[in-house]
Amino acid sequence: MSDYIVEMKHITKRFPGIVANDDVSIGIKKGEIFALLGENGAGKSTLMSMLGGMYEPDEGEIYIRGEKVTISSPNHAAKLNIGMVHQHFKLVSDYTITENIILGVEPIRKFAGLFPYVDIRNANRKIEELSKSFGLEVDPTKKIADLNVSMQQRVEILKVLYREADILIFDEPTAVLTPQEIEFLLEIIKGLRDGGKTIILITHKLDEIKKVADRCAVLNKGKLVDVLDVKTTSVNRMAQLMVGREVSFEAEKAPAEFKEEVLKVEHLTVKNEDGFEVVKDVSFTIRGGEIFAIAGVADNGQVEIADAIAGLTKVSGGTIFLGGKDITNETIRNRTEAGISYIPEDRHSFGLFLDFDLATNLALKQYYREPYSSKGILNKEEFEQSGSRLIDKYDIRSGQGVKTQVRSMSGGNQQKAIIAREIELQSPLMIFVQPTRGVDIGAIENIHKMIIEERDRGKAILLISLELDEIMNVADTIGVIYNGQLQKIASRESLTTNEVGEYMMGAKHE
Amino acid sequence: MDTVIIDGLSFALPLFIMAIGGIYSEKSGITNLALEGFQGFGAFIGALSAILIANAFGTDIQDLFYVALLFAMVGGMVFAIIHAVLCIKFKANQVISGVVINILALALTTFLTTQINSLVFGTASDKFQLGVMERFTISGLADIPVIGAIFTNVYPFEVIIIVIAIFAWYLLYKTKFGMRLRACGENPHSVDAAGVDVAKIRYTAVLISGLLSGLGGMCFAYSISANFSSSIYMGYGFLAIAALIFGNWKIIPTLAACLLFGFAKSGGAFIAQSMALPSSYTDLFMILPYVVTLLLLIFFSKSNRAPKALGEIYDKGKR
Amino acid sequence: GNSEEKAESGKDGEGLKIAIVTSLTGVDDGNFNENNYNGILSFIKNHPTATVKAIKEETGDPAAGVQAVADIVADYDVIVTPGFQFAGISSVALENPDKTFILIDSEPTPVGDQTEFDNIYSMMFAEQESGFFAGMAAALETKSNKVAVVNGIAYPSNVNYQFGFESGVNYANKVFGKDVEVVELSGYAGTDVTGADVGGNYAGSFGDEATGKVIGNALIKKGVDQIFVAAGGTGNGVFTAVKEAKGDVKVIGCDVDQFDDGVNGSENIVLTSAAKFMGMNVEKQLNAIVDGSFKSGNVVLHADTDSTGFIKEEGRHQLSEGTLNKMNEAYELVKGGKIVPASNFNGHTPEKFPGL
Amino acid sequence: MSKDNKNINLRNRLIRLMRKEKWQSISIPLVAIIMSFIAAAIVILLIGKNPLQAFCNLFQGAGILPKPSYAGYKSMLTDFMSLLNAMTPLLFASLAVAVAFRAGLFNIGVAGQMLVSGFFATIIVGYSGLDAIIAKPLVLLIGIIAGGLMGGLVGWLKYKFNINEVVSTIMLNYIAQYIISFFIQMYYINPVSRQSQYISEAARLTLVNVEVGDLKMDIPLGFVLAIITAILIKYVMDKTVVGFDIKAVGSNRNAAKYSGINVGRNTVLAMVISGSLAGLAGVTYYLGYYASIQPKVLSDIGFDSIAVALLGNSHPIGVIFSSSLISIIDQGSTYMSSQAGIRQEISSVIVGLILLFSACGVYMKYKISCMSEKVEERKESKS
Ligand SMILES: Nc1ncnc2c1ncn2[C@@H]1O[C@H](COP(=O)(O)OP(=O)(O)OP(=O)(O)O)[C@@H](O)[C@H]1O
Ligand SMILES: Nc1ncnc2c1ncn2[C@@H]1O[C@H](COP(=O)(O)OP(=O)(O)OP(=O)(O)O)[C@@H](O)[C@H]1O
Ligand SMILES: [Mg+2]
Ligand SMILES: [Mg+2]
Repeated sequence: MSDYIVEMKHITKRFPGIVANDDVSIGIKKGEIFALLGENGAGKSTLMSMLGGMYEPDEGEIYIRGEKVTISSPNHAAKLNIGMVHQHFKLVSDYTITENIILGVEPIRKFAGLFPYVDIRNANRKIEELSKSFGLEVDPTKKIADLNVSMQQRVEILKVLYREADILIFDEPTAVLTPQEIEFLLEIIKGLRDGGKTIILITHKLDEIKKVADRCAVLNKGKLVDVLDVKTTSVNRMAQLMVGREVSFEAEKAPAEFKEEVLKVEHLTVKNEDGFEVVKDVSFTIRGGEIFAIAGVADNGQVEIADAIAGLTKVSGGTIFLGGKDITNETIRNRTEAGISYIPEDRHSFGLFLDFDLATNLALKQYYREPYSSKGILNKEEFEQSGSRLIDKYDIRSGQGVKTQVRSMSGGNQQKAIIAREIELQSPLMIFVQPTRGVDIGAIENIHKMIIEERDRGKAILLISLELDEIMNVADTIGVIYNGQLQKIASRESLTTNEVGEYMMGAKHE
Repeated sequence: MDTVIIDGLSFALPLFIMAIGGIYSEKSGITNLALEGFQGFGAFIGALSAILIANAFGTDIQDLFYVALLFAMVGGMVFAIIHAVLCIKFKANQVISGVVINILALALTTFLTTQINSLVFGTASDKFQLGVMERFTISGLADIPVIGAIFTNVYPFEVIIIVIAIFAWYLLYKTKFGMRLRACGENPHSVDAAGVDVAKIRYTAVLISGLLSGLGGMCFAYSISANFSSSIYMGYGFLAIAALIFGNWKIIPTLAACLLFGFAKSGGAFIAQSMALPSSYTDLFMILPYVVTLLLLIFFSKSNRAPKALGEIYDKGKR
Repeated sequence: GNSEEKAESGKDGEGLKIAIVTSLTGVDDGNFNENNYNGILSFIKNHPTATVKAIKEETGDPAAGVQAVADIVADYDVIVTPGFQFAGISSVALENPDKTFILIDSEPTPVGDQTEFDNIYSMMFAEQESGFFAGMAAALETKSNKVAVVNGIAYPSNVNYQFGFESGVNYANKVFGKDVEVVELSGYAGTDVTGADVGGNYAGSFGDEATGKVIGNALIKKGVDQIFVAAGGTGNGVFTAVKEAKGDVKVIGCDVDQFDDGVNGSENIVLTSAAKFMGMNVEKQLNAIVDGSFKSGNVVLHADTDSTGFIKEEGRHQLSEGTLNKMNEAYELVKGGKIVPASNFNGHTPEKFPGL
Repeated sequence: MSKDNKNINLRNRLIRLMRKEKWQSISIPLVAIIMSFIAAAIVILLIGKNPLQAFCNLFQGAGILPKPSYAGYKSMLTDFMSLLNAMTPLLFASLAVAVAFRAGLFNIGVAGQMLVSGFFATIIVGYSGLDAIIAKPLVLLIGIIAGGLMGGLVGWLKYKFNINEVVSTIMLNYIAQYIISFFIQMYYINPVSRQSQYISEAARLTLVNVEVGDLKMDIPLGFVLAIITAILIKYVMDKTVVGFDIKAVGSNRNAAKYSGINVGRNTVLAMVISGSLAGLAGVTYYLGYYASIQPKVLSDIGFDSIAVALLGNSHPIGVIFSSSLISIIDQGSTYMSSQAGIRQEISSVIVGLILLFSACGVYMKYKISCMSEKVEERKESKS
């Protein structure tokens, strides 16, 4: 009937209190890369989850290869040859790659013609072949726990390919990857398309869309805004459609004015639980008014450096000075008091109490002292007043004001709440780890602005990010980490993106 | 010395099979403190069925112990439905559900035992009297020094338990069901994404734990007193849980833990007897298994790892 | 004193309201409590307007037992309380002079220096006499010449059984030329209420089946083939051990006829039972209340009122003809006071008692 | 037709009433209780007895309703005092469980902690002959300290060695039970009762057989303390930094650590508090409700309290109500059985059912929100 392999017509999906998708109609052609774009909470994941069989639409129809279908389960989706690579990996870290891939479609053999068992050996071989044929080489007997993020993503892709999907949905696949890995992934995606597969790509990164996508749908607050032909649309236009206003990609920033030294890290060494050195003899200093960024591929020790400075991880060697004072063995709270703000990487399990209300979360670093409490007694009124003030000041959006349970807030707003709380501490040192992860471009712009504002107030800022663009955009000084060692420290101006990339891969060092 | 092994085994094995039940449930992500209740209710149904059948068909109750074992498994499984529904469908707190089920099992079975005795059999009794299970000795093997005791005075149920345990091991580690089950306890989202119904697997797992606990309960009923009464609730369910945590949720180490309990228990009684101490001293030897467990845990707990999603309420929508 | 009033409230048993308060095993324990309960039921059969309610106290704590009685006393005319746990009802009895109490197996706790109460009939039994017959039976029937007694806790009544049993064995050894040994496991010696060591095999509890089984197995291993089981619920464990042993081992039941508990496939392990006939005496007292002849007091009942003895009904025992005859002869001697077996506190010992 | 409408209306109103989050902590347990009484009523009907009479007797026996007749020196008041006497340890124990719950810990060891503190208080004060004025406070103090140490040990094992508190408490329960049994049998046995020797009246936390007018009653001194404690716990949990820290650790250990809260110390602290409360339960049980200790027996209260804490939503004030309810059913059961001729065990069945239904509370909450959603929608589509 039509040349669309996937057609979604008048799809509406509601969740308690929100219409996640509001009468959305899109069609996707066989063999194209179709991108979905939209702010946090625009309804992209929800829309695709209905193709993947995680949800069913409240209203509307879905046609696959021209036939009307009701996709009731992921299994059903797989039968329709639809596969979804989720934003949050769905892997069993205790299992091997093979076990993860075959889960749900296990090849069975019979022992003595009677006792069926899962034929792992055969599966291993098959997966090895499969991974080679798509250029996604993996060792199928390795455990997930021993893999880095990008390898884990390969496993997710292999999972889908193993099930012989020809409609592949990628939900924010690049959010956790390094530039090189992103490059590689985009090549693979293109390869898949050229091999005849249909790809749907959800991402916040417009340049990626520009690079690979054929067409692009823009969602805003659950509604379809437009479907664009990527080749003929500018990045700025896309951004504008998505956010509803002009967005600037370059952070505006006055030249830095360095003040006195705030943080001094000397010969820092950190071991992980298994006693393995993940940070090796790292030394650097940060001055007031300086944004010091650590660039590096994920899992190269940068998060451990931040944790060590903030006190969440034990240091096995070296010294940390804050404002000239040795804080190497101080408690976390004493460090906060001494002047450290910390925006952690994992906002759900570290940065926030999802089951507590917003007011409480905003007071998390100060509740134990005046004016939030006196003599050990909490002052709930102060919680609410300060909370309301911060909500206004930082434009944190939540359903029920300070009383909102943080779990129900959108990721972007959760992040804003953390940043607000940490900025309010007015600490001389601020540590930002992945501050813009999974946040839409409108919000990214805001967060960058805030970081630079703090710098201009004379704060020392440690920024850790996997996004090279972000680092090149915001940093004054860049340290590149590889395998737990700082390969290079230099001013932003003296480095090119390419150079940093090479240091990051360990291809170049001093 | 022989008694230590004989009694130790006949205690350790029912405990072991209950612990395996616990492993199934917990490996699938459902905390299971309800083993005690399952074993009690299972034994109740087993004993009741044996009595009813003996009554209806005039069969000698002595010949019905396999029937009793079978129905005990069914009974344990039926009672496990409550835990499964509470934890999986009603999303109740799993620890609480377990405790509640234990309380309910004790109350229900004592109430029903007397009620059924007076209403159905017209006798006033708070227990169901069963026949004893005949023990056997494998003549050749029993003569081997020390190890021979393993083959001496064996309850048939011990053999049944070993066979089932081997099958349970195979099912959990070698089949696709087992693979999915263990994945449910680690990351249910991955199982769900793979198109497998998490709830169904967990239901099955909890029912299996009920089934095995019922079996264990019936074995205890036979080996201790050959009847069913509320004295079956002696905290063995909790002991089984301790054993499986101690065994790091793995079948073989859990067997070791159960044997430790069993031998320490029979050994304690044996030492007290052979040292000719007053019976009060037996109490001091009775703490042996528990103290040893605590001490061993101090050394091993650091590496102990519960299934990652254990006790978490699985909600598709929640990420 | 005021027994007449009581007869009035009972009006010839017309609507006499009886309550029986028991320990946690309840009136359907198939044993001690049930025997008493049956006495009440048999009374009610003859006085159909009388009613009985059975109540149990779950903890076994003496104070809680008294509390349970106090909770319900208002609604009944007669309270029957089997077991030492209820010795403390004397205070309740004093507060409720219009109620009658029948206390079994214990004297009421003294209040001040008052030991007897106008409205309490407390009955105790000469368990040593019943135990004596058990000892005789065991000694006469043993083939291995090794016998034993298993007890629960060394309360006087339990020690009485034990001493009576040992007396009976010694009697058989002496009179009938047997050479039978009473086996004791060293770890299970009992301590009586005065703190004295009385030996024997005491499990330390009346409700510990597992320990009962351990003791049973240990005795069987030592070659014992006749076991007198005076251990309440703990005894179930001994029974199980004997049933599993599948040998020639027999047990002797206690308190009531335990023949039905001895069924083991097509066989029965119960040789006979050493009984004290409580139900009969409870019924006797209830009748006395109804016909106005009730007399309070603390009474010890002996064979002379047929209150102690052993089970000899056809089909309820497995004693040989000869043994039965010898025991019947001895029964007359006990009844006539010619034989006085040792008890916990009667000053005799199993080695030396009148009639030996 | 209109009747149908009315029904729907009523339902809607009910749903709307139940939807209010604030009331849910009360309305949901209430529904659970009502449902379980209905279920119990069906059981009682099935065995051919009158459920209304049975429930009435339950309350009469517990001293909440008057009985038709009373024994000498007894009245509804004395029954009520007995109720409070029995309830006191249960209330303390449930508070102990609730506090641990808040810190994300399951204190299954309440029974063992009770026993240990009861034992020490018994041998140190109970047999000492000290004056009441010193003895009674000392008993409480020993209860708090012994229970607190025992609870603290569990917290420490968890924090220091990662030992699951469920296992360590079960192990410690057994160990306490047997060791204390040994000492009682060896040194403190009363050969007649086969329990520990009765403690002196001066050390006892319940004044027994106090003559008031023409009544003799038991006055549980611990009860007032238990109520004050509950209120105090509520205050500490809701209004203080200490309470905040404990709740934070219970809610998310990582985030707590990140916010600068000492997770280890607060784990131990929560268990110390929980253990102290269990200790208070122990002394009000063994030196209040009873005056001696049965060897080799752990109190049922240890496990019941877990369920009672749940029924009370782990909220100190909720726990007051839930422990009253369970105590009423427990206390009234003897009288119910004596009056209505229903086996006492039915009361345990009722308790079990109440707990079962209240364990479904989360589901009810969810169902209600779904239904109210629908009601809302229908309203919208109408207008
Ligand atoms: N399971 C759920 N229950 C309730 N609300 C939900 C659920 N899933 C999504 N929502 C809501 O639906 C809306 C759309 O969410 P969705 O995940 O589709 O957004 P998104 O466009 O993928 O956002 P992001 O860019 O952050 O990934 C959000 O407002 C979210 O709060
Ligand atoms: N059960 C839920 N109820 C309400 N809102 C939800 C629920 N689950 C998710 N959400 C919201 O849906 C939105 C989309 O979630 P999603 O996980 O895709 O993005 P996110 O929160 O930005 O995560 P990340 O930072 O990892 O990308 C978020 O705003 C999240 O808070
Ligand atoms: Mg999304
Ligand atoms: Mg996102």
